[in-house]
Amino acid sequence: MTTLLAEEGFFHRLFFLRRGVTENASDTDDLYMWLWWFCVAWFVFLMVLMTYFVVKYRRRKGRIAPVSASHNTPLEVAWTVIPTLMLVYIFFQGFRGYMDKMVSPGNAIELNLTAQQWSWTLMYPNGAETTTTKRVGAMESPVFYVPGDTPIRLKMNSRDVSHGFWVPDFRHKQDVLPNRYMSVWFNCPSPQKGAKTHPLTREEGKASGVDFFEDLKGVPFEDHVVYCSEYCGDRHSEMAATLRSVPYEAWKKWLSYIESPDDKPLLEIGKLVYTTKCASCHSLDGSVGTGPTWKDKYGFPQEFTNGSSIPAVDDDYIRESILYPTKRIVKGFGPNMALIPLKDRQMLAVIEFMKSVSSHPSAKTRTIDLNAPVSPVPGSAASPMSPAGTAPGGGTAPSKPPIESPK
Amino acid sequence: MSTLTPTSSPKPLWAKYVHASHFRTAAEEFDASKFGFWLFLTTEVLLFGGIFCGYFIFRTLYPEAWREGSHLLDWRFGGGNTVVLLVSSYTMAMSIYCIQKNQQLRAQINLVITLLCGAAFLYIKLAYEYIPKWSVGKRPGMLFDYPFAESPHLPLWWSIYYCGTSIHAAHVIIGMILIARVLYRTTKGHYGPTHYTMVEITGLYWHLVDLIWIFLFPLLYLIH
Amino acid sequence: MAYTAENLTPHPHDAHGHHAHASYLEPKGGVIATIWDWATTVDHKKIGVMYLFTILFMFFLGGVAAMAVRIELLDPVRISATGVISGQFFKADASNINIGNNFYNRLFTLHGAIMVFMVIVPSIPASLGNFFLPLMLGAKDVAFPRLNLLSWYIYVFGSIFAVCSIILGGVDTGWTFYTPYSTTTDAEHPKVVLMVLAAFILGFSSILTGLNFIVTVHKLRAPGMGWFDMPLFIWAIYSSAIIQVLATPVIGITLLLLTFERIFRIGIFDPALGGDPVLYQHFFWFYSHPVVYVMILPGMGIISDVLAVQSHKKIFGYRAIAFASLGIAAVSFIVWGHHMFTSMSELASTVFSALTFLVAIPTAVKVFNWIATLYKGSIAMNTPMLYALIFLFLFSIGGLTGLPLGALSTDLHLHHSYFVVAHFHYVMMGGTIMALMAGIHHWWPKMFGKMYNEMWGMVGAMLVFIGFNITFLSQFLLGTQGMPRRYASYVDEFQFLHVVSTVGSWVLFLGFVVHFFTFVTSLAMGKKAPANPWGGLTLEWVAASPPIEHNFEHEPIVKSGPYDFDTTVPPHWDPKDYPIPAANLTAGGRPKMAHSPDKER
Amino acid sequence: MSNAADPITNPEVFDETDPHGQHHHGQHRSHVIVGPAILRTILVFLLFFTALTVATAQLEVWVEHTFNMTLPWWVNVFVAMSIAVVKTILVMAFFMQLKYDNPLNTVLMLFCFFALGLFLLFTGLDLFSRGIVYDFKAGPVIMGGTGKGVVGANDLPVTTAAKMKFMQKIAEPDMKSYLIIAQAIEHAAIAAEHKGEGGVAAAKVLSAHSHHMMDLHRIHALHGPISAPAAAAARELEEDAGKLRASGKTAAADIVAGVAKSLTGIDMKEAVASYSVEATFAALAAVAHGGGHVHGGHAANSADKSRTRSGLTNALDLEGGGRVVPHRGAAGGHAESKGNAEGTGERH
Repeated sequence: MTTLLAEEGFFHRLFFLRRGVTENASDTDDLYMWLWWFCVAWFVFLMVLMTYFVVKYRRRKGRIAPVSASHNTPLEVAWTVIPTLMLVYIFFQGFRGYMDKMVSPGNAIELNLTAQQWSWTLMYPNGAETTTTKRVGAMESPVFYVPGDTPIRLKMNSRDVSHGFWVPDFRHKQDVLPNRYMSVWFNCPSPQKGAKTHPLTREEGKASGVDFFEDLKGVPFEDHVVYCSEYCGDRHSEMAATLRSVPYEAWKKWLSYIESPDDKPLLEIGKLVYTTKCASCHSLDGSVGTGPTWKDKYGFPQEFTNGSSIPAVDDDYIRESILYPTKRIVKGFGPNMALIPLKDRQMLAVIEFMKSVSSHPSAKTRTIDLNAPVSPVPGSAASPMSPAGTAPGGGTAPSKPPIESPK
Repeated sequence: MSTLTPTSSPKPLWAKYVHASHFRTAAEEFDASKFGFWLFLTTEVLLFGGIFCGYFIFRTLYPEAWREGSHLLDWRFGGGNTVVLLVSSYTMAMSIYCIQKNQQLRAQINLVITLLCGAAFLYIKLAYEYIPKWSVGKRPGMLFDYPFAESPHLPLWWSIYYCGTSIHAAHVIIGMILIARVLYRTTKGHYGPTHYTMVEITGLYWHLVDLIWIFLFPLLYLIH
Repeated sequence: MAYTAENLTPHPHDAHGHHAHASYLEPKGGVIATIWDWATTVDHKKIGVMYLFTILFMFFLGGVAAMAVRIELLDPVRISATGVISGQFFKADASNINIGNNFYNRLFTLHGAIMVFMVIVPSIPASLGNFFLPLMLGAKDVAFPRLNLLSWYIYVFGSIFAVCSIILGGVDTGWTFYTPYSTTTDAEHPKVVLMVLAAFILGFSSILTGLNFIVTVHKLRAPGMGWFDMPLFIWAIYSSAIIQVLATPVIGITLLLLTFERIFRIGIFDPALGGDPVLYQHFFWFYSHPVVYVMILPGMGIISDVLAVQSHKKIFGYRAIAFASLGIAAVSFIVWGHHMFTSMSELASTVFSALTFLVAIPTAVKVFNWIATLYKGSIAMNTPMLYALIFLFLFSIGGLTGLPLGALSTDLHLHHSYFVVAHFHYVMMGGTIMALMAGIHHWWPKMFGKMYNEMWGMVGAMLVFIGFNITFLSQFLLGTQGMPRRYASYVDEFQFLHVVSTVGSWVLFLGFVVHFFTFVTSLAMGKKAPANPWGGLTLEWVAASPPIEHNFEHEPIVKSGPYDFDTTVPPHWDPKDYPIPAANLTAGGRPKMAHSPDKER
Repeated sequence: MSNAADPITNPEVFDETDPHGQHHHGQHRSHVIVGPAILRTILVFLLFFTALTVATAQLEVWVEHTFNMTLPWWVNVFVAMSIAVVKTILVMAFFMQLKYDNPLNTVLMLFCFFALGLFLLFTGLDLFSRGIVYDFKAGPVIMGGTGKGVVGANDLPVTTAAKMKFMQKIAEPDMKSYLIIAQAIEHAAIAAEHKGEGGVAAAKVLSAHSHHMMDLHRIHALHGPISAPAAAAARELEEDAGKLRASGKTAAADIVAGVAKSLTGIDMKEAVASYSVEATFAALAAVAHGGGHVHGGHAANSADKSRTRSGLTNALDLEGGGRVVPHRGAAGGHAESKGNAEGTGERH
């Protein structure tokens, strides 16, 4: 929904320079502009009244203020109730836009974003990390390629202190915390006509480790700057990055370029970790070993020795039982699991692997097949198992995210 | 704001007390002082409110750690301390009564008992709780060194335990100082039926210390 | 006019009876003796004055820090598209950019911490409140004069802690001390702990002051003064005192835990041990949001009084304003979450957003009442009035810009941005500090018995007004355009607005310099002030200016409402100068005299 | 001037002690005297409620043990808290005299508790509703946060680090041999119980001795090598035997002395070789948890004892004459440690 009010008016340009690129962002713009005019109206009304009184009733010699009402119940009730109703309306507008921003469509691609003092790291489905950098403000900062017209959910956490993920163009912001995941989702349109196109500038070509100069020639792109919004120390103001939206197929091509031999897709890393570290105790065929089998674990309810239980084995529980092996022990087993230190990525990989051996629908997230034919409609790239009924653009009807466990 | 106009008359000091002149009557001054102190007590309650909030949050997040933690505490020491404090509260209240009845000696005896109870409380805490626990590594946060923890969040339990009890112990010490002061001034005859504001106020403080413990005891020792 | 004699029992806390009827400013013997007298005084007026000057000094320190911040942002090191390195103020080049950033971070922390903990929170209650609360109640002093002095010393003590941590190199945690950063930065260095303890100690000062005021209001009102005969300034101070007493202990325990966290690593706020950083934010804002109203409520009180007195007009909707104060105080305890919309759960954010809008209602009601008060008044145009109007202007902007911050979806964009910075400066500075200036000018004659130069006062006010708007309107735009707060440098496209803002800050500074000289000249050579220059009806205008040691020759008895301008002749005013229309004359055909014991009503 | 209607001179109009009509006229409210009778009664009530709350807590533990059922968590909380509230009301109303005082103070206190309630409520509202949109937002998911300085030794959780440190400690040869002796005596105690006359008495002495050696405080206090632990232990047992003899329990004394002698015969090399750190740790953990509940650090009630024994006997198999035969290695011990930890687990 875009009202004429906010459509590139003078004030809109004054406040935002350019329109918010995502649908949610332009919703926010509209609400903001509505509020702007609302406030202007009130402010002008009050100030005009004030100035008028001050001039009209200025003190004159020998005249004292005549008797006048010192209160007027109907008036006072009116100016209490009317603003209240307006406030209620504003709240609901804000709430609607908020839920749109917080709940991603089910078919969103999930990418893992890690923050640390003072940089951002985005890991792609194939385990690769970006190598391109660009100057924002004073420092070189990474460029994250994202597919246009595709809902993307970032699963974010911090390695050290609190950070904040803010893309002004998306009008969206979430803190990135060290002790839990936060998420941001967006669906930025493919770069339009007249967008900048590769080839990249000379220095950017140099900065990017691999040379995909030739193959991305002519591919249009749009840059959206990412800021750290939560104060995090010395280089807080240099902790920036760039989200670069390119067409879906160009993105897949780019992925295949940045993939280097040593980072494999999460699933393969997971398989490796499993065979080397876990297979001795955990089976995949349902047979009971020293530890429970992994077959059909993910997404299914689980009981523990301490009497508690969870509706579904989820990322949390898996992480927890890797980090604190004896915290919640699956019913029927002992605290035999030694603490095996895993890297953050290895943990993600193990989770992916457990999903792959589970038949629960929630274990299926949208996966990117680099060799699959390019799908014009982004929504259809979702796996058949993913919850249906979400518009490709997403955002409008809040839909159950894939890892939401059946309650 | 007890102020005295020393004269050589045989009247005891308390009888010669003149209330501050910005109050209309001594009664009003007494009322005001008490009201002011109740306001101060609310701040004390909310100060411990922070600890209780931390307890409430983490108990809900990590119930197993809290269960384990409360089993590592011995209710008999906590219970003993509760009894000690309750008795001291009683003697404190009694001393106020005695002052009101101008039974100076009984008042002093009660105050002494109160002081002794306070000391006993601190002794039990230190000798039977802090020192042994600390020595086997049951310590807060990063200082934790107890090998037999089952829950990874046990250090957090000890953090809450030490914060809560130590801040409470600090209040016990402050209360004892106040009581000692009142005791001294009682021996000098400053307080009597018409003027005992400080005694009353010190009593209120001591009762609050008792109240806090009335909650800390079940929360830390009994609930599991 | 006639007063009935009160029973004069000797004032316990002044050793100099013969001075009892002299001005409280009158020096006691030699210099040393006078200094000693002030240092040990339990007179609320002297304590109020001491507070005023300490706070103004701290305001100066914080202001200097603010100017430095603005200068740094004028032109920080950036690498523009052409690769040219700019920004020579603090940094040589991008290679040692950390040095500059580090310095900047300490600067804005310094500014925030000083302004919040040492200036705005105590500003009005501790200085003007201390001086005028007993006067307006017709009391001789606050309920606990010694406690009052103690709280001043605690304030000084805490400030010394803060200064020590600054001397040791300053802290870079931001005034909010967010964990985990605050628990790890400058590890093994005492300065952060020092600053935290400073805030902790200042909390006690604040608690004692608030406690003192509540008891005073309850117990020491002059005979005949019911709750609804109190000036609205008292209502505001009373409401904010309630918040001070109930909220401050929580920051106490929070900062204590933070100190333990740093020293023993107890881990309550530390993810490494299962603690939670957001829990710290809850602890912190449970105090620090209500305290925002501790800052603004007394300001609102001053404005109510100044508007009524300066326009000789019964305030519109007295009870509405009084209850609005209490309402704001009550609601302030359940809206703190709106500082954390980006880190809280969806449910909590929604609930807090809804509750946040509640605050807007009583606030709006107050503004409407103030403007309605001007209607048909006889409005004097002088510095206090000018500042009151400036307050209405700036505070309205501050309040209205709160709406997009309270609405969730827009807040997700504006949070942690310059928009927030501008918003709270409009409320804190445009609200509280402007009200403080209004109050200082309004009561200056009463406090020091000297008039100030009206013309220069107005000039200063206009400079402040213009400078302030230049400085902070530009920051609204910066925020919406995407400039994050607490940034030492930025992309080029923001520089223009930053330059504008910095230039504005210089105008602002100039305005305060003008005020400084106005005050100094007034103290040095100002002409003697009459007892009731503005024709106010509240009790402080009954006392002489400056007031005597015991405030009043005789205990006044309140006979008229605080704002009954249309029926009452102001104290010390000749009825001839104040012709009351026959319609409002009392039965005896005489104008009613303020606070006189005759029984006609 | 003072006309008849003047409030100050005419108290009918103006009550000087009560300028604002706050108090009821007549006797002043705040100067109430609460007599000793009431105070004593209240004290008795308070002590009674203290006993009650402890009793209920114990009762719940007992119920959970005997009927092996777990009560819902709130039963326990609700009972304890409501009793605490009752006690608070008693103290406030009588000791602090709120009952007789100016009602303003009561209102004040209630308001304060209300504020505290809001604090807990809204903080909880956030922390307990994090996962409502995405499960992965709830709960702590990764260690670290503030990085190296904070996380326990080599990036492990603090608790794990402490455990490993301890396991390394009890793996030291001196410590090993020390524990082996303790376990041997413990086993001898078990054996002794089945010997005829005097067996039980001997068992008591022996197991007390072994537990004494097992005492966590002692183990923590251990520094440097213990010279000839076997000999030392034997000496102490001899003394115990001497005591028994003195008290006329010759049969028991003989058994103890026998054990003492056999101790010196233990083949330490073999013993150490077949020693299982895990099993010992599990056993000590059982002692610690059992003891923690009843009293600091010592094994006390029989449940704990038996659990201790199971751990010990499986770690080390003693045959007559105190000759140590390598029995089961780490694996067995490992399996056992599971059993123990489960055992301790179910007690909670």
